[in-house]
Amino acid sequence: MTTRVEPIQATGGEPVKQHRAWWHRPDAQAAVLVPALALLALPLTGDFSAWLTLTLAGLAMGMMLFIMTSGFTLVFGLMDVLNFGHGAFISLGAFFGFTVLAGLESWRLVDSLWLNLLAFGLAAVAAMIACGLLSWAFERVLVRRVYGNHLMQILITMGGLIVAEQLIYVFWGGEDWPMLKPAAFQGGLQWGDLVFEKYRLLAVVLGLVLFAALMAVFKWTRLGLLIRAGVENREMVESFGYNVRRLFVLVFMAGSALAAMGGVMWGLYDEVITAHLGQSIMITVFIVAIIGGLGSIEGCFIAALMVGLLSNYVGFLAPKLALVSTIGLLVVVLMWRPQGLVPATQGGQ
Amino acid sequence: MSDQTMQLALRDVHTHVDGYHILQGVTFDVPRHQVTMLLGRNGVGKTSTMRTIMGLWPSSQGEIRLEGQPIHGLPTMQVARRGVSYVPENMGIFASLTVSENLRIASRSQGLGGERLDWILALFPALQTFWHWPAGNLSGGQKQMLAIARAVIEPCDLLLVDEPSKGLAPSIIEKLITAFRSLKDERTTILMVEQNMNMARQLGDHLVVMDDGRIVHEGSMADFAADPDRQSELLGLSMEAST
Amino acid sequence: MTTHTTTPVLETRELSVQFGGHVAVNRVSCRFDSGTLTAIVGPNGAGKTTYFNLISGQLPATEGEVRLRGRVLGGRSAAHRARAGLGRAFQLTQLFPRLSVADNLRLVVQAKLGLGFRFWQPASHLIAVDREVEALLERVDLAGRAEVPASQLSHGGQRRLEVGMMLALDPEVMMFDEPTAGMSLDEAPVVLNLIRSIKEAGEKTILLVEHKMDVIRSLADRIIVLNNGTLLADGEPAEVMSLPSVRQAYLGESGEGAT
Amino acid sequence: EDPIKIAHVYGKTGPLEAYAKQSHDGLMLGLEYATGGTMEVLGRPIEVIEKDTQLDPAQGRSLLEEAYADDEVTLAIGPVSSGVALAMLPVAQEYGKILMVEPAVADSITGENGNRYIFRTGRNSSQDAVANAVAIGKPGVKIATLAQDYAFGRDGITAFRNALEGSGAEIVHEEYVPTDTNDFTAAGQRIFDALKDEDGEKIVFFYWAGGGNPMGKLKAMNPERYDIEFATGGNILSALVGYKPFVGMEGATYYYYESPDNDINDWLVEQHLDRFGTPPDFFTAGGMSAGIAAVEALKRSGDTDTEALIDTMEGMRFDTPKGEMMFRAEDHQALQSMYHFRIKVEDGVEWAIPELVREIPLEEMDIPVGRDN
Amino acid sequence: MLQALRDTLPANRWIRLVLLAIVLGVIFTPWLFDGTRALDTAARLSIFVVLAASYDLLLGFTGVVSFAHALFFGIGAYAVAIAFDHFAPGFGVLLVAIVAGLGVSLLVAFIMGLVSLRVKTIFYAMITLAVASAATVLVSQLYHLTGGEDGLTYRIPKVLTPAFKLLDDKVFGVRVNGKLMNFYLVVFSSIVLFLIMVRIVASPFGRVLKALRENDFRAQAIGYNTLAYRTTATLLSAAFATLAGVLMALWLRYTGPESVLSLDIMIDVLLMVVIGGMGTLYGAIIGATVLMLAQSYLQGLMGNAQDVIGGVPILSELMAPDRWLLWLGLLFIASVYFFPQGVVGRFSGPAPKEATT
Ligand SMILES: Nc1ncnc2c1ncn2[C@@H]1O[C@H](COP(=O)(O)OP(=O)(O)OP(=O)(O)O)[C@@H](O)[C@H]1O
Ligand SMILES: Nc1ncnc2c1ncn2[C@@H]1O[C@H](COP(=O)(O)OP(=O)(O)OP(=O)(O)O)[C@@H](O)[C@H]1O
Ligand SMILES: [Mg+2]
Ligand SMILES: [Mg+2]
Repeated sequence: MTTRVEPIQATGGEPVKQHRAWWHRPDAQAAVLVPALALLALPLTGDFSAWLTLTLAGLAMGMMLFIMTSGFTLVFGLMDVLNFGHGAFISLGAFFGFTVLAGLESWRLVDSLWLNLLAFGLAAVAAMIACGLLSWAFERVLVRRVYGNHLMQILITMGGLIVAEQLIYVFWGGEDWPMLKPAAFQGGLQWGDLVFEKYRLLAVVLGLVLFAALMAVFKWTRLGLLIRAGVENREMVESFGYNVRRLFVLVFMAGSALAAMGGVMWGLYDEVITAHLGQSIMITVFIVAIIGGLGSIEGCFIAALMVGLLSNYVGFLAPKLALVSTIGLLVVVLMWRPQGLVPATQGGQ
Repeated sequence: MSDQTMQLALRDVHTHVDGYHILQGVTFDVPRHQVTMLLGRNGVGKTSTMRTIMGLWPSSQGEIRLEGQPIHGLPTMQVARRGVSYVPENMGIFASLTVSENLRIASRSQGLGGERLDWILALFPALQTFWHWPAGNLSGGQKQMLAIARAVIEPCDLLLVDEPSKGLAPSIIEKLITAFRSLKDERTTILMVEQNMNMARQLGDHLVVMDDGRIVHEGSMADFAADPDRQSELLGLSMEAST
Repeated sequence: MTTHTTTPVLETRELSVQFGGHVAVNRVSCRFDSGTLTAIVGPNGAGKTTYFNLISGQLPATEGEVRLRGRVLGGRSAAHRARAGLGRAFQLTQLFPRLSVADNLRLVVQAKLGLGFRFWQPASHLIAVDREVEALLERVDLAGRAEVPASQLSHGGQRRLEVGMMLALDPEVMMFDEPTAGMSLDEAPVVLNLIRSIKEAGEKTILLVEHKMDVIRSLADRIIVLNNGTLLADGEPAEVMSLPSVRQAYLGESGEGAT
Repeated sequence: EDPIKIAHVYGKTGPLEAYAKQSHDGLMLGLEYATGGTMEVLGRPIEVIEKDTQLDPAQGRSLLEEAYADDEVTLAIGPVSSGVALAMLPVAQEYGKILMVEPAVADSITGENGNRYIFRTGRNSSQDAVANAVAIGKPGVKIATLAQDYAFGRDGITAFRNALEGSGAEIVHEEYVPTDTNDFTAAGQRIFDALKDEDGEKIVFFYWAGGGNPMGKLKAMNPERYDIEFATGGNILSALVGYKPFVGMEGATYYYYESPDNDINDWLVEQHLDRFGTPPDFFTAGGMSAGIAAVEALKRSGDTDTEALIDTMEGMRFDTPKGEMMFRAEDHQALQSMYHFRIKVEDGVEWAIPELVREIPLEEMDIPVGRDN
Repeated sequence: MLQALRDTLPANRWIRLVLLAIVLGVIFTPWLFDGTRALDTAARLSIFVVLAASYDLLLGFTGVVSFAHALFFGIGAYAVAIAFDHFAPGFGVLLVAIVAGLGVSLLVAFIMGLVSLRVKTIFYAMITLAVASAATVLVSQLYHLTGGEDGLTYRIPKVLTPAFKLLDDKVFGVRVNGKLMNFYLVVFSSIVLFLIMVRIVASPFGRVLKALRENDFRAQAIGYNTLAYRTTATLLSAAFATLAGVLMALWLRYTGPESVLSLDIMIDVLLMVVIGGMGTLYGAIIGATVLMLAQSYLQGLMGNAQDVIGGVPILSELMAPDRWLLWLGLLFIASVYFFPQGVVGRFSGPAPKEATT
């Protein structure tokens, strides 16, 4: 019988480093894809000003998609709730915004950037508050019962979506309502052959602000941590003395408020709103959220920009393929990273 | 009178879960600044007692007093805010959060650091090694260490621990015993469920034995340890035989 | 007692796995013979469970190989290895929680007999399966709870079922990962006696991870010690346990530890 | 007396709810007008049975069967959606009863998929396309088209191209985009690239159904920098609000309540304002035409027998809010006037007004014959 | 067969009675109920039972959430539709169409099965949602073949149409014509397909599927090749859905995106399975019945209710027949509230097994 003995290594000591150079981080790698995509499209497009027009418009469209998707991603990433009702809050947001803007018609039409902005801002804020409050009820009555069960979440929020849409019919009627942009945001800015829709500028500013704000909240506060922990093991977080209930409600309300803001943005972009606006945009929202990694804000942002850019490039180069471009992107990304561009959690079992 | 010396007192506590009557009148005391051991066979309701105290399961009858104040019926977070810490049987690790995030959640202050953290890391050096790792990837024993570390990162008045030694290597168990001793020296009251009789004997001051959802014995650990007949009557085997 | 000239039942050669920068199992080479019970000990996080995972195919190795009766298993799946005769009882109980205790066992027996891809015959006609399951229930002392959903068993009952599922597979190599963790004084012996009887039958190759020294002393023919993923020592129980390095790494200063 | 039953089978609920309501209101007004308010014809009361297809062709089909077989209606009217209509066509043939299609537009309803029991008071896609071609097709005009990439869009543009032949106008670019497109930057860029170096009048013709608002989005790309103008067909009032930025835009529409000049339309506008507080809309006129056609056919044949009705209706001319219509004998499509308009904006009117430039009478439009019964 | 039924039928006597009543009700519809609508509802009910049960095979037995199940239904229906649109309708053509439809379905299912193994369940659910929506757009773009949004209307073999008279006299007041033949072709085919699924679920294979749903990891560790089982289950479920699509195409004599491919259909099926009870198979019968009756008759009932309520402003608006979808939405919510395990799951566990000891 042989007995081998080898020297002991201490178990303690320095933390084991995981490879952490920036180019190894999944979010950095994903972020590089955006300029890469744009550069790839340049020679294909040929014409520089056309390329620039498409690129700027695509980025701005991406920002708008981000605004609409962020709430969905937030709620899923933090609370693990798949909220199909998100579409309902997009619709409701658009309708609340529409109602407020209709009351502020004179401010909307007047030739003053500040009054225009004020009208828009009031409409957006009102819509966010209204949807936030409604979502409080939505959470209490529907979502609360189905934490932790995706299938039931899908069903019950889908029911909520249908009911909300029908209530829009009851209160606003089934017509297509025109929702025109404030005067200052109609038309485009022009430099030579390049044009850039003014309204998209607004989307860019809002999208960036929103992104920065969300990142700040999660990097600098413990909120995100607590909620993620609460999803995994709610009893345990309560055992540390936190009110998980309230945290969840707050996040849900925030997510719906973001949906409402997205709804107002989208309503004004399309200039027509209908009760099923939210439902029709939901597939795109889903795709962006999945590409981004279901739950990661950075991923969602990058994915939104890529979807915006890609659909413009493909629409220009090969319109026939525009239909499959986003789904193609989805497939390619998932083959590369089955968890999406920026996996929401890098651990788990 | 007893309120003066008793940190926690349970009186005829009943708990029902999913229609099962699990606790059927549990009555015992947890003396202040001592270690109380809750022993018993598998499935007699030890964990259920802990959960009921924490407010994770509502009691259907009876009363639970902490420092003389009733806490039955309070939500878990309220119980926690009164200075009760809990290490559950299944450890309750947040698998997708890193080790440091797991600890950060448990600590009240914004940052992590200070003497207490150093003390904990000295106790469980593995935690330092895997500081930035998702806790789900830790080994079974490492998870147990993290669960205990989390419960004691903030000083607490009453610590509830459910089977801390489960799955730990002997060397770590030894460290654990030291750790619980020093916690006791800091005047923390401890209520502990254990299957490791050696550890129970070394740590315990007070002893409670359960069977079938009821308390069948309460007394001092020293007396019990000296009475092998009583041990095999209550636990099915004498404590010596298990070493 | 181990003669290295014949082919061992199970062998690992330079088996390694890395997670990020961390080497969890580091070039472990070991041979296991039929009819022996090898205890694997080591501090928490030493890589015992990971070593099992590499052998049974739950994890792919970054380097090295696993051989079963001399055949390299390479990239074979866990399912394939189970069919080839590597059985496993997990440290964290893995059951089919909403199925009955008997169904849990039936599934394993059915797997062993290779009956899964039958679409047409009613499953309740598999008399042979039922008979085997009855015997198993007796062995793990769960006969009275056969129709209860597995999730409703107490912790001890679930651990016994976990072991029972491995027995049902009747594999050549049996790996137990802390089978008695969390079991009370009166329940643990049921499982330990079961392991002892298998060992005494002398047909199986048993690997056992345990922290309880008394258990190891009474059951093991041989101990291997893992520390930080490397093989620290390998030999007869008394000999290994007396090594100072092992005592320091594993048992703690007082040597005996608080077992 | 037994009532004469008419079924209105249409997509009452679902995304086209607004159209459905207009169509039904129009139908009821049409019946009322044609019977002089008595709601009786041939001495028997008219009973209208409503059935909701929920925009599901399968439902539509089974409801129509129910109407013919169980309710024993004399004829049926509807539906809104072309898909539902196409599914319903064979049922009419099977039961040997008339289905008057209103307002579904697919050409093939009175074309290859139709049968001799199918009549249509509504316009078909070709009529829309041809009318627009007549309105904007002048010599020297260079046109790019934007349409959805599916049957409706492609067929419409084909009809439009055919109708432009000989007018001197020329299509220089056809752009098709997926039905659910909502960012039109790429399409706009391609269209502008194709048009910008052309001489003469440059027009983008939009042939579009449903949401997406391509015109507003292309407008935001400043087409005026290349002197590009837009043209499109008409729409319902709430959609006309979106036409406000396009003052001066021309096109041809099926109906706008100020365009027709006849007594029936005056009655309709007056009654509608009176009862609903709003002027009649795009689909109201069609619904009314269907109601009038049904009553006229019954009156003139004096019988509820299907064959008699078909005989009467083939080639029948009847007055509607859109002036005189005629069921073409070959394919049972009602030929009708369309209206060439130019957009103007007026204070106090919520929507942009498609001011009448000229009525395009039915003789002027050469609508391809769909089938020969 | 009887043994399979005995092993799987819900234990609760009332549920069994209800199931029996539904089956008899469907079979004797021509005699029990008047009118074409009842016949149509019964035929579509049987088809949807097959579709929902095949979805349950996937969802309830393997735990895979897919929104693309209607795709297979659509492939079956379109295979028949395209065949009958291009060739003279006959049973030979039908057979070729069925084989072709199954081929395409199985290929698609196989590819999707491979994807499902690579990504997490919830990702898969949402990917299938995207795929399903792309499929409808694809159908509209390939309008030369599929008829686009408008769908295809076609003739079916003459023996299945009302024009074909089998007997000149009525049998107990019912006309025996091709339509009745078609009805029974649909109903009996559905029953046979359903019984085949019952057998599969009661087989050792069915048992493994349950194990996969419970603990995939464990199933692998005892030697089941989970990949092969999942894929087989996906393929089986796709095949049954395809056959249901074939029956739909035969019954409707029209195939279009709204009636066989739309997301609405998918959601209806999902709801049927959930209302009835996932993983019970028989739940499909109850769920499909509830939903089909609601779709066919709810509007009428609401109209009556509105007449009763009359002038109450908001309430009567909510009761308006046009708002029936609202009540359907509430049905979704109620089903999750009150029957999280479905009707069958709620009122009865699985049938008692033979005692083991
Ligand atoms: N969620 C539950 N639903 C129903 N019964 C339960 C549940 N959890 C536990 N039980 C039952 O309650 C009884 C007491 O369980 P408990 O976990 O408190 O025992 P314990 O003394 O902690 O046992 P162990 O030593 O095995 O941890 C057991 O019989 C168990 O089967
Ligand atoms: N999937 C994984 N990803 C990253 N690290 C892992 C993973 N699995 C295990 N580890 C690490 O590998 C090391 C060995 O773990 P293992 O579970 O094998 O320990 P063990 O010897 O079984 O310990 P214990 O006695 O506590 O169960 C641990 O440090 C653990 O953190
Ligand atoms: Mg316990
Ligand atoms: Mg381990």
